[in-house]
Amino acid sequence: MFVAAFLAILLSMGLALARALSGPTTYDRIAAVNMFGTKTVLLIGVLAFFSGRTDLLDIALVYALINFIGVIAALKLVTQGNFHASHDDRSEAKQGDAE
Amino acid sequence: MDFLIGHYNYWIVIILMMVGLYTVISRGNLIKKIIGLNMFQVSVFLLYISLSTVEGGAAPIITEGVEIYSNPLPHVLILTAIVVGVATTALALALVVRIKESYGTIEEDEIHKLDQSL
Amino acid sequence: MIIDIASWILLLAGGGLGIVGGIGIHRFPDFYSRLHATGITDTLCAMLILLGLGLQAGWSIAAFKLALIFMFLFFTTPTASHALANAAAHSGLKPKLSSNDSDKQAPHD
Amino acid sequence: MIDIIIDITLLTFLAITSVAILRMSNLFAIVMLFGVFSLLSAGLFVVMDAPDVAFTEAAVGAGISTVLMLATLALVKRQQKPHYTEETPQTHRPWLPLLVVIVTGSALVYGTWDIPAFGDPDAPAQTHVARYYIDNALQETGVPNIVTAILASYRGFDTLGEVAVIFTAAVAVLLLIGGRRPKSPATSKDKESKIKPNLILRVVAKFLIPLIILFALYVQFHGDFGPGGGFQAGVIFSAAFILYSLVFGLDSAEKIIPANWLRILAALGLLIYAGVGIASLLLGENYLDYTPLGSNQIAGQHLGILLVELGVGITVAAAMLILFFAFAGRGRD
Repeated sequence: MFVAAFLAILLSMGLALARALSGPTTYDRIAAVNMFGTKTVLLIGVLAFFSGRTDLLDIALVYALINFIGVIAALKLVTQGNFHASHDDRSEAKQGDAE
Repeated sequence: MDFLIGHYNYWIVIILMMVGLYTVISRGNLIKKIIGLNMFQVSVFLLYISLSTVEGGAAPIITEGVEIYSNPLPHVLILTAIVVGVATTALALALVVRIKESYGTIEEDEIHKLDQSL
Repeated sequence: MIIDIASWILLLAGGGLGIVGGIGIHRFPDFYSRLHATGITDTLCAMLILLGLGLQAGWSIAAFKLALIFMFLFFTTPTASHALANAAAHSGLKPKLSSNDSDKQAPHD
Repeated sequence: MIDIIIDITLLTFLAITSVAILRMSNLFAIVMLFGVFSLLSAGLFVVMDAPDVAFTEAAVGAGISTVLMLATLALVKRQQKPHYTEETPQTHRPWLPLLVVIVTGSALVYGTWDIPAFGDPDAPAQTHVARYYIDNALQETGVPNIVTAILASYRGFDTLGEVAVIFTAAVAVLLLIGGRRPKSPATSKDKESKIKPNLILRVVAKFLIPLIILFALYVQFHGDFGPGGGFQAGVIFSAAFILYSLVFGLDSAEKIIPANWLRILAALGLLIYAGVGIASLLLGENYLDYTPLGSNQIAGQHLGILLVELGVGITVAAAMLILFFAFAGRGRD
């Protein structure tokens, strides 16, 4: 039964990867990468129970956290154009992005 | 078939290594070069970990009733290498930032042109 | 035994939803509908699979960790989707409303 | 059988991703795909029974290095048109590099014919020093996680060197791009409150950050018994502050951890590590031999490993934060 879960997760990982590769907009890529990360978390979770080593859940936990940070960082770059958040830069970056 | 499965890891590692190398030597963008270096690095990590795997083995944390463990030594080497890798990558990225600030570009050929025009 | 069957059903349902979400993100025509496909199925898929695993774990430290992962995903996945949609809307990316709209509105790429 | 399938599928994804990275010219997409690349390789490390490595790669590859690369993109694209949208067309001739790569690759593939198959228990790599570690690590150090035992005790000297490298890299990055501190904190604070930050993001971040820090402490001190240790904990700890800085702005993050504290902490961790070595020297043993630190060998080793891991954790956390703040704060004036 784990096998079915593995295959399903791998399949959806593949589909998300395809979107991340082709995604016409930046946001598509970020969404696909986020989904890919969630699927990795699940894959590791299922793997932990499949192999009976529940230590591996720690790794899934780290993934769940770090993936979020990566997405937020990517969003911050796309929307604000910098990592130190000051208002002028934000509007300037937006104009730049709109080109 | 057994040979294929038994060596698939190494072949993919070689593909990754070569893609990384090709990125480094054929692309002019400095950030892309750094990413190529990183891919090369990850392929080496994968090679080490592939070598450390033992069939039917468990993660090298001693537990009751487990006899076969995978080889812990490559894990140690790669674990530290990953963190050192990110530190050195950061150094390379910092250099790119400085290059951008002094040359105004991060394309290798444009930097060469600017150097020659001095 | 019943718990086993229940956990299998949950795992299968989660896996099925994962595939549905994957097909959604692959096939839908524009960013917002794709986000709709992933944002919703992803959360439920993760919840079902983690619940299924939780039933296997019983009351143990593993179940606690699963609950933590569950909680993180439960908060972070919708937050990330929301932030993404928000950012996309603010940057001027328009949803594709009719079929003859092309993808040219994309501000990036 | 299923783990072989997962292994092969993930490896194939990895190869596809790498080729896509090579062919793509949008730098932002490349960095996002590189995040996927790290996720995939970390998944592979889990499949190949290396949880500690997967832990590190997960935290570092998908988190810190993606964030650092994005920060670099933000700096590099300034002034001109956004640089991450376009790359100038290729002017190099691709044939010579391609030839070099194909020849090297074929030579390497030829070499794999002599490598023992994946997972072969009789491979030379498994039969020499690894056996010793697996058989004796628990008796000699009292630490069930063999990776931690080797990292902090058997190969303590090596790890000291690695920590010194991380410290040095942080110092070098500071020298290169660390300058240009903010000049008027008051005005920047006003500006910051004007931005309408995403409310949901703020609330979720406020809720997550303490949990991340708690989890980092768990990873730090549970590293003897399960996957984890100083390197991983340090990275996770810094990730918490990076999240804070991303959501609430760099200035508020620097108010919590001032930059000069970070510098002191980075040095302190390395000093703790080296100090443990000197303590064991003074107690009449070799450098970094922890046995005399406790009443018996196990206790001494345990204390030594704990202290050394603590030093590693402090230095790594501080160094990663120094790196992030240097990149994020660059160009702010």
